[in-house]
Amino acid sequence: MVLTLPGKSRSAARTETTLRIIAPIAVGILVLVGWQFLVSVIGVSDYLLPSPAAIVEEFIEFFPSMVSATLITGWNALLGLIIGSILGILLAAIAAGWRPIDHMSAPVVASLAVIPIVALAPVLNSMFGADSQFGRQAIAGLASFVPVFINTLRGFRQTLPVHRDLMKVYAASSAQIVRTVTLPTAVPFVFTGIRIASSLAVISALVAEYFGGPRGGLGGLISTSAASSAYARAWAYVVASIVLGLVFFLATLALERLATRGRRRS
Amino acid sequence: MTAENLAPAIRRRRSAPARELVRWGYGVLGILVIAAVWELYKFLGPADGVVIGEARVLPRTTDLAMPHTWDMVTRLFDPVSRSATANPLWLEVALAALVTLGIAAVGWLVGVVVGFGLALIMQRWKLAEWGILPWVILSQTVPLIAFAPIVRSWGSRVEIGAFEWQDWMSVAVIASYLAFFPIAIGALRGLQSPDAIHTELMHTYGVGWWKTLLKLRIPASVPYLLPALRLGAANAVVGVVVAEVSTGMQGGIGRILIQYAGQASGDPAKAWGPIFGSIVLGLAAAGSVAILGAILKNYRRVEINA
Amino acid sequence: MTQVPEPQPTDSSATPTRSADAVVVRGVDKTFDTRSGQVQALTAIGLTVSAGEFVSLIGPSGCGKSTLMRLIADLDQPTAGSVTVFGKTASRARLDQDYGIAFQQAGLLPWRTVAANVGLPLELHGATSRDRNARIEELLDMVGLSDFADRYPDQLSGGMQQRVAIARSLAEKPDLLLMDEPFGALDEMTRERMQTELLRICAETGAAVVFVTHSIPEAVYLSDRVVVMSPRPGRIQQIVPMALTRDPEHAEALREDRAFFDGVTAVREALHTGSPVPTGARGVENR
Amino acid sequence: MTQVPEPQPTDSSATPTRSADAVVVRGVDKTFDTRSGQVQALTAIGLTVSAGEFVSLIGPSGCGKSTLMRLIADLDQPTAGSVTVFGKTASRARLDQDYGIAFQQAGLLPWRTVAANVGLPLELHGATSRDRNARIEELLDMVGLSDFADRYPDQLSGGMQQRVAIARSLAEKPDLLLMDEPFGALDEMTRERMQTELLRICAETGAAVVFVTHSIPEAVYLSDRVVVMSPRPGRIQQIVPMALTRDPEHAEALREDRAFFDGVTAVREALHTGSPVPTGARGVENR
Amino acid sequence: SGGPSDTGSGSNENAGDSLTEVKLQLQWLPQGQFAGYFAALDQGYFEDEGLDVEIIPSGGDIVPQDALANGDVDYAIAWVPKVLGSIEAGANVTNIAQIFQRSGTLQVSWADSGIESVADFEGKKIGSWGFGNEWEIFAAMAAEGLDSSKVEIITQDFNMNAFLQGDIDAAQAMTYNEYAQLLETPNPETGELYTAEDFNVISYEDTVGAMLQDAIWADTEKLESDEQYQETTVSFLKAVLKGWVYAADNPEEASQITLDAGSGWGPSHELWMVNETNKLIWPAENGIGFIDEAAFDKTVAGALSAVNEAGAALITEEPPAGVWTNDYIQQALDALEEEGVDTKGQDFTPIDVTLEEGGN
Ligand SMILES: Nc1ncnc2c1ncn2[C@@H]1O[C@H](COP(=O)(O)OP(=O)(O)OP(=O)(O)O)[C@@H](O)[C@H]1O
Ligand SMILES: Nc1ncnc2c1ncn2[C@@H]1O[C@H](COP(=O)(O)OP(=O)(O)OP(=O)(O)O)[C@@H](O)[C@H]1O
Ligand SMILES: [Mg+2]
Ligand SMILES: [Mg+2]
Repeated sequence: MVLTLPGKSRSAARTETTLRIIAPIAVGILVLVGWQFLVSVIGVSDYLLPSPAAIVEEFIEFFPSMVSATLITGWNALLGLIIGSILGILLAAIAAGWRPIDHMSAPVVASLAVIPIVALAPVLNSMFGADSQFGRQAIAGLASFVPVFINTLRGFRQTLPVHRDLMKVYAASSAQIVRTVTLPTAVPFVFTGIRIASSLAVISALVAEYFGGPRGGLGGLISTSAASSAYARAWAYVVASIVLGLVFFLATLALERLATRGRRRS
Repeated sequence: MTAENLAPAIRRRRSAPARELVRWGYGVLGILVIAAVWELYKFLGPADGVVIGEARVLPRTTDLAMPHTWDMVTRLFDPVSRSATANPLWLEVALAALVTLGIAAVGWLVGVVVGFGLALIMQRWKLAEWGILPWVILSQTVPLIAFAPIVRSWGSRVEIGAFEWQDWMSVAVIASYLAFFPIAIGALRGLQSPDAIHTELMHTYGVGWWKTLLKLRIPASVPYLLPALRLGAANAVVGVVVAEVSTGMQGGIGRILIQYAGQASGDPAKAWGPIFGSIVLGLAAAGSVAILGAILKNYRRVEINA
Repeated sequence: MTQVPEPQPTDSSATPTRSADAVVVRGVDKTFDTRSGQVQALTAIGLTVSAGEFVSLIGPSGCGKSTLMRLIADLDQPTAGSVTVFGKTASRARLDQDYGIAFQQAGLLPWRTVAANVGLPLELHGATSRDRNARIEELLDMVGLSDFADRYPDQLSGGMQQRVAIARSLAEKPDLLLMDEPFGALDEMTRERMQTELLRICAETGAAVVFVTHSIPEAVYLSDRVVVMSPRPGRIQQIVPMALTRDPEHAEALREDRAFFDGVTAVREALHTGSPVPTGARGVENR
Repeated sequence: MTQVPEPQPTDSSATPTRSADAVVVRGVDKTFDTRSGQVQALTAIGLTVSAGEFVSLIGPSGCGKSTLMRLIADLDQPTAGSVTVFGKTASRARLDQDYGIAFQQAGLLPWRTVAANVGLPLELHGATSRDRNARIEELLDMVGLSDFADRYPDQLSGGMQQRVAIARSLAEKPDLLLMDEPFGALDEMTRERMQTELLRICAETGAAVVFVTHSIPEAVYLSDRVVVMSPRPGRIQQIVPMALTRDPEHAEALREDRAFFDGVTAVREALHTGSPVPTGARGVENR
Repeated sequence: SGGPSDTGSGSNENAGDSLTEVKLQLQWLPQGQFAGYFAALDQGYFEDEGLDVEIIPSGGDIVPQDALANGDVDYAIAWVPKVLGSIEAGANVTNIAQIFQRSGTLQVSWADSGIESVADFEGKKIGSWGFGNEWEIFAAMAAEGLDSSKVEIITQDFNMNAFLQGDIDAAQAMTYNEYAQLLETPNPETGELYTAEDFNVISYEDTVGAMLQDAIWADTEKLESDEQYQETTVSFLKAVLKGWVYAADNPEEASQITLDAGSGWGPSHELWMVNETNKLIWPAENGIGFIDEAAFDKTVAGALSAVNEAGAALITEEPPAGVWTNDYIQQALDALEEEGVDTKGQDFTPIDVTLEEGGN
């Protein structure tokens, strides 16, 4: 059994911080080296599994197209994330205030949570037009909606009884209660939902590109490159999409941290 | 402090049926409301939707874009095609859904094994947690669809003795890729959930990591694990459908999804059959984890919001 | 503690209402509807708390102490009987902010600084920011936390948080303080210090106090009268007047006074009336 | 309580080790490395607990009571000095299961029934299921919970849970019980009942007890000796021998005894030596 | 080495006992486009040649030539331009039979849209499926001085809704599939199905961009070194060609065969597909499957000129020699000739197919 003691010395703390950064990098480098080794020494066909070096090469060669594709997909994901989050928060607020809405939305939300994006893509393209990015944004929005809704609803239910009593004691108006207690309590939950939604938004926006609409995004270019067996280029676009996903994740993580700062023990 | 402790248990047992009924009632009402809104909008909305600036913010209302809800439902009971031997659509969808469900179950199991294994490693060694966890999180930003052909191709090389890699296995692998993530995270949180008081108790009993794992950490992880397993099941279904589309595997719901989408110009309602099918499928998969929850109910006496 | 009027040894539940009385509870019953049936939490409660008087409620868990306090605070309504606070209905008194309240958990808002927590009621009732700041300073000074105005609750110890909560309950200079086990979460030494401070604050403000506690020494040390309650259903078992002469200069010495121990013994015996003192015999616990 | 040996009024930290002594702590220092520097939790602690003796540790929050107990239990290692338990190292004693331990929270495993919780240590150490069941029955009988063997912890009140935890700590018939504020979370009445029961159990089993508490009356009522500690850094302020003649027949009467109040006063005064008794003066709280 | 089966009876010896296993990778789901292969399977032509053929369908992301290059399969059906890209990326595959002699790609616009040639694409929304199906468009546009900066390329999904609803001005359509989908759709204004008069149709076959489509590809290295594979190749091609002859002679039966093989289309659509596919194959001037060097060079030229929206060219240099060979198809054709099979289909006449609503 590993007994981790709660207290740590300053030097130990510093070592921990360093290790926390070094360990994942080390794992990453190990994988990359192993990968390169597989390709260049063992000789796994470079054709199917391009070497990291080849990917980097392609990444540099097609850098302008990487950037523009990332921007297109990123914009779709961002818009979807924002719209989905706003809808999620609003609907959660309504559901929190009125139970029947909560019950009524349950099957719809559950369905949205399990529906494969590919199933909706063609239908949404028909409904909203294949010539605009809206279909993808809608898909990213739907994907974001679910976690934001669920977490926000939970957040609205977290108000402590003692806080509720306190507000009643102060004869606070409902607007005051929402402003001083309900919203601040829910905020960390909302941001947790948004963080979870961020990765989903990117992936969904990207996958939706496989199913029609204007070209130029990451998903379309991954498929085009792969279809002409330009696997190194396809991987380079995959790398770009990972970077995009990471940016979304880190940005929303930072937001979440910001929203919960100064209340570790709330 | 005392009576309240007992209350939740009693509450659950006593009025469960009545409350369930009300819940279901509202649920059905919710679906009806959606259908009504759909039809109402279809009736009132402009054929080309509502366009603000460049963006069409509300959909088109043509039969092509928004078939009537009753058409979607009745289409389910019509034969798939004019062919003499054609099954009704719902049967075709159901058969495909079963295939998909089977593969999803395999993918889910693999995801459980991998996810739980990773969680164990991460729990055992802090260094492993620091090294692996960021990559586990990062893995979810990787568009899995990009890997479908590669997985299939790698798989097709696996041939050990009488064992030969099948296409559905590639699909299951991709499903497990989606399923393992929530399970790894949930299991890790669960394995780390015991209070210091409990781990120290085990320490005073002088038992090692394995016994602590068996008697304390694994049972304590159940409340965290169950929602993770449920999420994993839903993800596995999504993964199978995506991978079926992407690898062109036959027999599953992903396949008929694109097939019927291809016929949506002339038969718009048909495309909704597999969509409904995949929703039911996802709900069934997630729901079957609830059975597991019922079996393990004694391990969930402390319910957790995960 | 010199301003505190002498405790009234009569059973005041029978005395007629005077508007000078801080709290008058008459013939109050409280029944909760729960999913598993009705719970009779309080029966036939009668109690009068004079202005400036310090009254403690004590009794085993589940006897209805908190319920009674919540009725006075208008956080719940009695099933039968009436509650008046300074001659008004409990509801009117709540809207008029006639009382301040503190709970077992400090119940601070974790996203607000100490100062902002203390100022919350003032803010909600539209005090100007200038008045507010002056009052906050005064209150923090009173509870000895001036240096911590800009800290967040999670940066404070339990005792300090509780002092913030008490400062908050005093923000609007109420003539009545309601406190539900405010020191329950503190260790004995901090608790003793808080008790002494509470007495000082009461002496300064002249507020009446209804104080819920589980601790006999605490009740004895603080109160003019101790209301001993018994459970199932919650009733007032006995009201024990305390005969301690309080003198701020020697507040601590009191705790080792003969009269103090006598008070403790009296309350103990009142508590055990009805529910016999266990003598090591095994008994199924009251739940 | 007749089997309990007489308390030893000498300061036992200087007495030579005998293997008959339950715990011998000699010259123990404990320093914690924290992010904000080193914390000296204990300095120069010397303490001997004889077999069968009941020793309480009392002192303000942060004085190192829990730390000392954790050193005895081998949950932490001293920075300097030595801890022996029944003449062995603390680590050996832990592996030999020479002691049972109970914490402030009962710490029951929520997915195990009462019986399975009590049987946990036996199960872990490979007792046959028959032996186990017999012992569980015996233990539950001892704490008066035979009827609740198949319940789950969440179906019990706090006091009952704590009794299960005590039964669990007794499972392997340890000669030493370590208890860290085991009754801290209970209400005063339940607490008194549990104290009485604990004394009875100790008398039955003849185990020595190291008992951490915040409550002076509790320490006085239970102990042969009360170790009063003072903080910053944690030291033994004074060891106060109790001179109560215990008699199970009149265990309750004791609480109203003159000698009891004298004990309380003695411990209070020992506690306040060094850290002057606050008299309403504002002081920044110890954290 | 010569073909393994100079006579019909020679191949019969193999039948029954030890069949050679062969995997064929299609480039899409089972459907009339691949009627010949399924017919060969159904009619036992493969078995006659001593082959046990498994036909592997494809879906979204499976690239047939990659499956072949990776050794997952023995032969693959794929469009020539897509494979040219893969060859430049390192795939070592050879075109051994050009089944489709003509391009079946159309760009369809509304009759009143004024889009009558590729030059009219400028400033319009042009649909394409992507996945490598777009190169004919880019090549044809390149010839007109257009590129993706002058037209908006929109990815079409699996149906024609985007076009029907006006999201796309001109949609990519195969004669044998998507064009039929249009003709199976009721016109909401009249309630009748759309007819050919409603649309303008640009056939890439008539443009510079025309490229060779369905061809059978084999593993180059094995072709060079593996005699067994060479023999198998000829036998395989023989059976395939017989399958296509069967499809030309019996379109109804052939369409039923693909339906049974798992095509999800309705019978009328399936029959239309078989019939239109036949039109792309027959008549075959030099015999079915024979690779016309000029047509191949034209495809290469188009592939060199086409640049997609990411600025990537399909290929940057001429493909290596040996990217195609008529050696095996010639042997197969000769052998069939000997058996008296008509491999040119000079007098092929398509049938008339009436499409039903929804393709059902
Ligand atoms: N909101 C409620 N709904 C149902 N029953 C309640 C409610 N509040 C209190 N009760 C019940 O009323 C009785 C009295 O509860 P109350 O909280 O007033 O006791 P208490 O004396 O404050 O106990 P403690 O000392 O544990 O705080 C208990 O049996 C409790 O279960
Ligand atoms: N693991 C640890 N790491 C760092 N400091 C610690 C650790 N454990 C205890 N301390 C410090 O050692 C001192 C003594 O702590 P300890 O918990 O023993 O006090 P205590 O007397 O049990 O207090 P309480 O009555 O609040 O339980 C405190 O200052 C505490 O902050
Ligand atoms: Mg209470
Ligand atoms: Mg402690």
